[in-house]
Amino acid sequence: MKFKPFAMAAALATLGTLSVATPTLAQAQEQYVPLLVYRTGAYAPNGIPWANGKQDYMKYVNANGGVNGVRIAYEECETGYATDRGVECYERLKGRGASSFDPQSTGITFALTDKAPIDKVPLITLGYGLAASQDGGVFKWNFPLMGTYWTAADILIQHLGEKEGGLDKLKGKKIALVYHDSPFGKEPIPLLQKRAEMHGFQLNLLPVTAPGVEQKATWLQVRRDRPDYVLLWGWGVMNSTALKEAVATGFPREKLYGVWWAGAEPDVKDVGANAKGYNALALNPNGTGYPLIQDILKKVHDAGQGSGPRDEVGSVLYTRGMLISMLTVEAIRRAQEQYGKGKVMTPEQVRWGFENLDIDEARLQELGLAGVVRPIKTSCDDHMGSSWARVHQWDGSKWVMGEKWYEGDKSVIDPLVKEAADRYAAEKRIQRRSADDCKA
Amino acid sequence: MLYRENGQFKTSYAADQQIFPILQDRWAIALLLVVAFVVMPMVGSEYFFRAILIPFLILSLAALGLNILVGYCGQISLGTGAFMAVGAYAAYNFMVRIDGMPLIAAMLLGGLCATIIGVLFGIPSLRIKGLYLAVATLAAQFFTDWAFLRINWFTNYSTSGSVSVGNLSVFGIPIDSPVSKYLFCLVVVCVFALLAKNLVRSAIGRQWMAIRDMDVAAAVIGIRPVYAKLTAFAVSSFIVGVAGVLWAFVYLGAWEPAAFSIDRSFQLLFMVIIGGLGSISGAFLGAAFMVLLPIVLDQLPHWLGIPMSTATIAHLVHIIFGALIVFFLIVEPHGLAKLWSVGKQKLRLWPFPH
Amino acid sequence: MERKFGEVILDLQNISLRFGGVKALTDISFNVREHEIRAIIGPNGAGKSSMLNVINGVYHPQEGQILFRGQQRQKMEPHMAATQGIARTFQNIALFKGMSVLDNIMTGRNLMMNSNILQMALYWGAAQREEIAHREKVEEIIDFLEIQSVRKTPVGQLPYGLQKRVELGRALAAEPTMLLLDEPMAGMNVEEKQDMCRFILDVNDQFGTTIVLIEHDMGVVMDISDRVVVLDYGKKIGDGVPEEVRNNEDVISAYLGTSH
Amino acid sequence: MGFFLETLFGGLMAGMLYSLIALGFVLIYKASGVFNFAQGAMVLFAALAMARFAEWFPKWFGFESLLLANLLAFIAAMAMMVVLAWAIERFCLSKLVNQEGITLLMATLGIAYFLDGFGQTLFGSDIYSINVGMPKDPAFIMESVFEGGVMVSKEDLVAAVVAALLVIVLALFFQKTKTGRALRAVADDHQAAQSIGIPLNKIWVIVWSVAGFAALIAGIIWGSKLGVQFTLSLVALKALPVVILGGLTSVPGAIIGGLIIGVGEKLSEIYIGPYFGGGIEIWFAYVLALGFLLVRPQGLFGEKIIDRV
Amino acid sequence: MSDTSGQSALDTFPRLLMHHARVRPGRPAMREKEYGIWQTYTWAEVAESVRAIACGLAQLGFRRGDRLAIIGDNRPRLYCSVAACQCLGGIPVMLYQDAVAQEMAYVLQDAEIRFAVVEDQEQVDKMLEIHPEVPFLEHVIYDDPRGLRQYTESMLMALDALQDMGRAHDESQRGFLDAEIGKGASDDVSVMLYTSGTTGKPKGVCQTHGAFISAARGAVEFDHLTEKEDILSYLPMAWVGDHLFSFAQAIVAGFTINCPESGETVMTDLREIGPTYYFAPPRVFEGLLTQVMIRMEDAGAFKRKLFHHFMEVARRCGADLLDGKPVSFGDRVQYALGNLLIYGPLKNVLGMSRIRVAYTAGAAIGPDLFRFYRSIGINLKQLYGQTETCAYVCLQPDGQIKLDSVGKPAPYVEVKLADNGEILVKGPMLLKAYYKRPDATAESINADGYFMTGDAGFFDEDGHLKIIDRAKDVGKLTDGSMFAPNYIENKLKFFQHIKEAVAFGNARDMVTAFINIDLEAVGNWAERRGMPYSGYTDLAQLPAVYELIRDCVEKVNAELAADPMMSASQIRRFLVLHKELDADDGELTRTRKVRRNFISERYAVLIDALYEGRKEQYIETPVKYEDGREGKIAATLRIEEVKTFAPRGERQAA
Repeated sequence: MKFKPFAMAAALATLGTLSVATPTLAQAQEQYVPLLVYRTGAYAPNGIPWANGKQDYMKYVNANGGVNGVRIAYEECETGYATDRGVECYERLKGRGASSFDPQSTGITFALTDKAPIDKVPLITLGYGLAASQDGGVFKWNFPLMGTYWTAADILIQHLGEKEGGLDKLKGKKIALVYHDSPFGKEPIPLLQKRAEMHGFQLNLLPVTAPGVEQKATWLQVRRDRPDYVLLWGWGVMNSTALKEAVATGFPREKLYGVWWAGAEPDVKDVGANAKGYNALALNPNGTGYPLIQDILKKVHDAGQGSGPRDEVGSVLYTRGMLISMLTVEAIRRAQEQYGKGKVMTPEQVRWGFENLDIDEARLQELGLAGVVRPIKTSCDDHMGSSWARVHQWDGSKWVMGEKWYEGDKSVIDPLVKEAADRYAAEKRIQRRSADDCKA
Repeated sequence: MLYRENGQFKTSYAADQQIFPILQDRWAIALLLVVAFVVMPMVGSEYFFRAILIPFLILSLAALGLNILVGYCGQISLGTGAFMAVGAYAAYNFMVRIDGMPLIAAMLLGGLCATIIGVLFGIPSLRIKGLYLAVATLAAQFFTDWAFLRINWFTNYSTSGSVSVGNLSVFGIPIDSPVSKYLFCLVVVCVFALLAKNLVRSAIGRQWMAIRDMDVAAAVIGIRPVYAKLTAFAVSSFIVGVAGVLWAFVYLGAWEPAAFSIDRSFQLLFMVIIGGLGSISGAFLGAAFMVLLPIVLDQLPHWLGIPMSTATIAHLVHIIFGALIVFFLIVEPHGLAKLWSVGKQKLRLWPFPH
Repeated sequence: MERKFGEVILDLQNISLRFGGVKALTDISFNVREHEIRAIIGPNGAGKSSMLNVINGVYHPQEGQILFRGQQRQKMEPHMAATQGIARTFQNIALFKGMSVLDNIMTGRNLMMNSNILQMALYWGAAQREEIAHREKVEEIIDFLEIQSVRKTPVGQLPYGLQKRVELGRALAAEPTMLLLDEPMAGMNVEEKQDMCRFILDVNDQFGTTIVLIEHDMGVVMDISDRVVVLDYGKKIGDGVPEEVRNNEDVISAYLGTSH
Repeated sequence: MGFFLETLFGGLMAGMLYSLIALGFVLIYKASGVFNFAQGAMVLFAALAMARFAEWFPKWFGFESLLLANLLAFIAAMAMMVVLAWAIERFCLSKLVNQEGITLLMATLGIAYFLDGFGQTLFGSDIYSINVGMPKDPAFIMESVFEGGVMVSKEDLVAAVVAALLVIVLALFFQKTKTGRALRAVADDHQAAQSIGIPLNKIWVIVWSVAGFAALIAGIIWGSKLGVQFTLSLVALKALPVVILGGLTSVPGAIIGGLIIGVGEKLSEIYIGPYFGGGIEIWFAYVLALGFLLVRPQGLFGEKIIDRV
Repeated sequence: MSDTSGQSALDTFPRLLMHHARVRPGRPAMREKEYGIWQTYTWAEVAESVRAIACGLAQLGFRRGDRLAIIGDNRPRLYCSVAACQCLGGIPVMLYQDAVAQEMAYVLQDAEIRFAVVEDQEQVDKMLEIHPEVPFLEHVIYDDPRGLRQYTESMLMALDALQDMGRAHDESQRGFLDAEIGKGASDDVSVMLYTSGTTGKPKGVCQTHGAFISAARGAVEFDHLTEKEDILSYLPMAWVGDHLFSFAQAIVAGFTINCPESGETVMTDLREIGPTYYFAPPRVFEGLLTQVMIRMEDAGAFKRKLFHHFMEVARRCGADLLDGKPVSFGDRVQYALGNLLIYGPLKNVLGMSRIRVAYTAGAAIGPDLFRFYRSIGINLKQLYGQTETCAYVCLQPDGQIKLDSVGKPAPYVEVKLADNGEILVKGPMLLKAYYKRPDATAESINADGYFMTGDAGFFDEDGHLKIIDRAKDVGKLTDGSMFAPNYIENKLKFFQHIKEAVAFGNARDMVTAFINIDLEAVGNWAERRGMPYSGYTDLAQLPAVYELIRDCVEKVNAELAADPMMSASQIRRFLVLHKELDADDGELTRTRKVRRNFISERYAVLIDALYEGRKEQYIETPVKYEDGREGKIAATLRIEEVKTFAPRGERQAA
């Protein structure tokens, strides 16, 4: 009796050794795209629609015959938002010819940023990740498409300025930043400090310890300090808790502005009507009112292939996931244009595709995304491609999109990016890429 | 079964006190080392190094350190992650702030800083015992989590609070390829395992165990609880700190305090207990169990060709993992090392049952 | 055989010990001379174990003073008693049950080991030599107590009688000048008791160790001890050579009379 | 001054909420000597059951009453907790009797893993809500004394009252019922309890059920406050300093400890935090507990540990 | 004498010893497990120690021809004392260390002992106790001073002190000892060994250097022993077997003797040392096998199956492989596998992995037992010899092993049979004389110089000697057929459940027997069947146990029936004794031989009951407990009948 578990452990160990020694390879005519996701753990409510959106788009592409005939082979790997598990997933999947990785977590992104150049795998961090990685001259393999935390913070301040009737009106105002106490939450601080200096508003920093279930003290401070605006830089449960505390301390929701990671359905669903008036940045709209999403519903969900429940389609994070996959596929398509249509692209070729994306209005039209996002054009210097975003507001039951598109102010952001990128390059002893390298 | 001990008699205490007194064990260990140092680098895949062996080695080292505190000295600690973090961040600062700082020196200095913090947080153990102490050590965990986020000096004023290192080298040999990283970790782990084994079979090890088994009696025979407990904290934190350095520098490369969160502390405690309290080999077995099992469970449906959604697999991994832990604790509360030694004893007595 | 006793080595004067409101010892005075075997007897709850705990610093009496080798004791921790050469065994065996017999006894030599932690970690040179030197001493004790066959057995697996022997071995390993034995023969069969008596006498004889022991078995006490102190309800009711005590009326009524 | 009072009240009520979870720890430790790290997972599991049943029952049985849905869901969730208690006793604890504290602790961590996976498999891992009609908006008191009054969260107030009620109920249960007295007997002396004919395994099932009940109440309150999702299991970490501060074996200790920790951490965060850059409350709670323990190693109301030799 | 260096003539033990000290000074001569490790003494160190003891003894007044009593467990310094005594031309007399004081008194008186080297306090106490009866005793030298500090008797001296004295003496009188060694001659008595003797008082057998050296040399050549052998010395030093193997052969061949730490650790020590050369009486092998079987009973079903399967394989081909006979390839493979899985580990656990040659002697060994060891690859052989012949008469040559013979006459030995079947031997290894018993000497050596062994036997067709019984024990039933009690008893004792047996039948009309069950084996057997019992006496009288024993007896009867000479000796009735036969009660000799006459007197009631056909019999027996107290065991013993078989050769005989 006593001997059995021993034998079993030995068997398990053997099994483990054997299996990892024979990694499976992607099949020849398939473009392999690994999908790092988290469907469990503290951030699962946000992770699930995100993951479903990513997967559904891949299914959609395959339903349409793939990218010039090359089918997408995708594989999910559960990270649970934990860095070490994310690294394990990355190591496991990268060997199979992974086109790119979307880590879905700032921590994993940081850990992978050093590894990606060695392994030559592009990392795409749509709307998150390292703000400085916008600078493709230093961060050859990182693609913070469509925005970084700095563009987000910049746009928020622009919006507040507009609300007040001009950025100069912000002078003397108090703006509090309630942030997730992690690199994710801390990234916008330099930009906000710069803006505070420029416009003369006072910036109060209120960290919230992860995961953010206990914010009473934070909101008591908000109540005491009575800031004019509160910027909410949270993720997961922190957002709904913040909203609930705002309700409980009577802070007007209208003056509460979330980053685009604090502006999805799971953040407000549980608060419901009490969150009415809460604003958040929107990288993308929600809803199903445009051709692409209708097509996905038709070709994927109606075919019984939906990754998640049908009513989730079109939610904020679902759409974001879908866009990430869309951009990945577009990068592959772009690479095929360069290196040969109908062929399977190597990760390096895909990277070239990411660096030379040019999704103009016409292409958006083709994709069925007209009016959903703005055109995206990346280059060697600019790995972001676009920094346009809008602000949407919760009306108690759904998100209502604001009209105005904002763009991150390059004059404010770029020097910061340059400085940070240079510093990173110096630390890592990386040479800035030459013009030739950019062309190659 | 494999043992042939006849004629292996000891004619000196030095021979009697060696770590592996049985010839066959020495052969087995030599074989293991050959596999680890020679065969593995030749056949291992990159994934195997980076995702399995390196974390396994580093976590083994941390578990080894923790085992000294918990398994040998009987002081339960839930703050291991904190000491790893101290080691990692201290070494980072030595590397960034002192030009030309060698990696090994930074690693040892990191361990030293962890020692200091470890001893500091070990002081309450002189008064607080058992589970109370366990919970109290969480203070270290949360405090360091906070300190490395909040005090920018520690992170060299990095905007995000995330730090990274690169271009590691030892004696001019770059530590960048998976194999070199693996070998570096392996060497460090082997050296520390040997040192730790030496400590626990020396006077200090006996003092720790005496304190663990019966502290009053230990005091009566002249063991100073203060000294014994604090040295245990010191040695343990040193090793854990070094493991932290490796985890941050070699495994992650870039990290934030969350890499050393309370989950890490629990994970390590699990390794120690599943592996076997008060056993050096237990740390390795426990680490192997905790590192491999989730990966194996996660991959099992894939290998077996059972289609299953990512979420279902993740949940099943939790369920099976939890159940296995309880199962192992029931079957052998003294851990895998005990199972191992029972197995070994059986082999020695084979074909007899006892 | 004529025994030679030395000077008074331990002098307890007017010791009183309380736990909260409970008086464990009241105004007890007696002394122990070098090389003698001094027994403390008394019914259950008489305060015998407390007395030993006072002697080696586990308990701190509220009143009275203790002179050890003529020096008055200040604040005392148990490990200090050990440094002064006082070793002891416990009524309920207090061995380190996770360790082997050898290691248990080795802990007894802890005070004499001077290697530093780095030397021990390297286990090279001085540390190893020291380890071996002490191992030799410990082996002598193992030989003395005739427990060779269980040398490497974890103590938890030993029968009770052997555990008691190992505990005695651990105390002896410290080469104490004074040995406190708390019911060394409790729970033993006749043969084991005889062995233990032999060991105690041998220790006293061979190493000249002063022995203070608590024992229930009156026969044993009268046989082996030189002088006997009798306690009852925390008070001293008799003191003297075995014959005197045997004939002391208080003792007879308080202790012998009530025992079976 | 008004703000100080607000902070104080906030702290007191947060403390009550911690106590709610701490109670579960204490109950189990008292009766079975197990430091139950699965308490957090139990809270999550109970809350998930409650939230999902309340969502499902109206759909399954076709009724609309929220009250009925909540009531049925409560009963169903409680039943699940009893089954769970039975299963834990049957498959885990009964096989681990006489093991060391740390082994038991690890076993409960195993149970926690299991429950995390099991709960999410059964009930999903999205965010769910429990709507038991807790008031969400703030109330203002003493408006005559301070300008703007002193704000009190109504939700917290309700929660605190419920927590207080729970303590009273448990106290009555322990004092007045036969089972309760048996539980106390077990707590005092396992062997003695067995010798007077109380089957230990039955006692354990009851204790774990009662702890499950406490977890369910805590889950409902915390769940309606935070939303029901995975993070709920992490609130247990907030209860740990409470438990050791109050003493592992004392029910009143859990309450008093909760209040001290709640008040201590809120005051520290607001009045000391800014000097350190904020975010100190989590470790401050532990340091506070640690400080208390240095004075009284067995916690405020814990049983004194005497070294016997 | 000037040529005392004696390199040319290695004809006495001291010369051999000094020779080894010169040619292989650094090789281990003795090891002793002490203080947890195997303390090793090289030949040089041993020689030095011997010199010191010898000189010390000389200093104390030990003279040429004096007898030195040596009493104790197998300790290196006691072996040294033997050699030291021989250096001085003295005669070492080893005594059984577990003998009670009174038993020792006889030998000390008989040998007129003046000097005794004893092991420890226990033996010292015995010496002091009997001192008044042995007036010659002047000096008692003890090896282990433990507990002796307070002893003030002037006759006591520590061996350490003696050696110190000796060293000083050796220092000051260089050449003294060498001269003494030089005086020794091959024909000098080198040792006196007391035969325990089944009847009468023990006799001192005087053996010369020449006798033991030739016996040892013969064996060394016969089995190609080298200086690399290791042997475990754990048998009583007073026994001729130990003296031959641990002393004489070791000194002749120069190999290493290993002394166990204590009686309790023999098995562990055996495992550690793993001797290459091994000698033990059959009961030791039997005990080991019993243990093996009992421990295997507790093993899981799979392991048991594996064990029995491979034991079957071994039985089939193991012995043949060992003897180098042809074996089929399939069996070879199976045996190799078995060696890996069962025999190898088994030998390891028994401490027999390294054995090249093992001998057993002293009593007949059961064929099953013998076959078992040989089949698992241990080269176990039998030898035949007696104290009077330096335990050296016949040896089984490698590859010519017969289960029931004792082999061929050893080198230098001449064996012939007397008319009555008694075995007569002649050779250099014969005794010089019985000490102070010329009568006995004359009785035992006939006019042709043959020693009369007293054993009856015959040669088989291959020239192997077969032993039947003691010649004098061979009696006749009333119908005139031969009755060889030992032969029958041995057959009975081959069953693991039977520890001792005593057969009666001389001058009676039928054969009956007393049986002693083996407490360990039968106890285990009973426990597995869930039969409760409170002790030996209780267990012995269980009806189920009688069943078990009757079964064994019947099997013996069947075997006896097959042999025309023995078929009449089938056992008709038997009983199981209520107590174990014990040397302390005088029922067995110290070498555990049955004292037939003593037993028939002591248990006369039972014998009568057996022959009177009673169903049961009450008996009370006085016993001595280990602590010296005396008591009585009383019981009513059942007597049972046994089935007998028709003799196979009846028709021809008729």
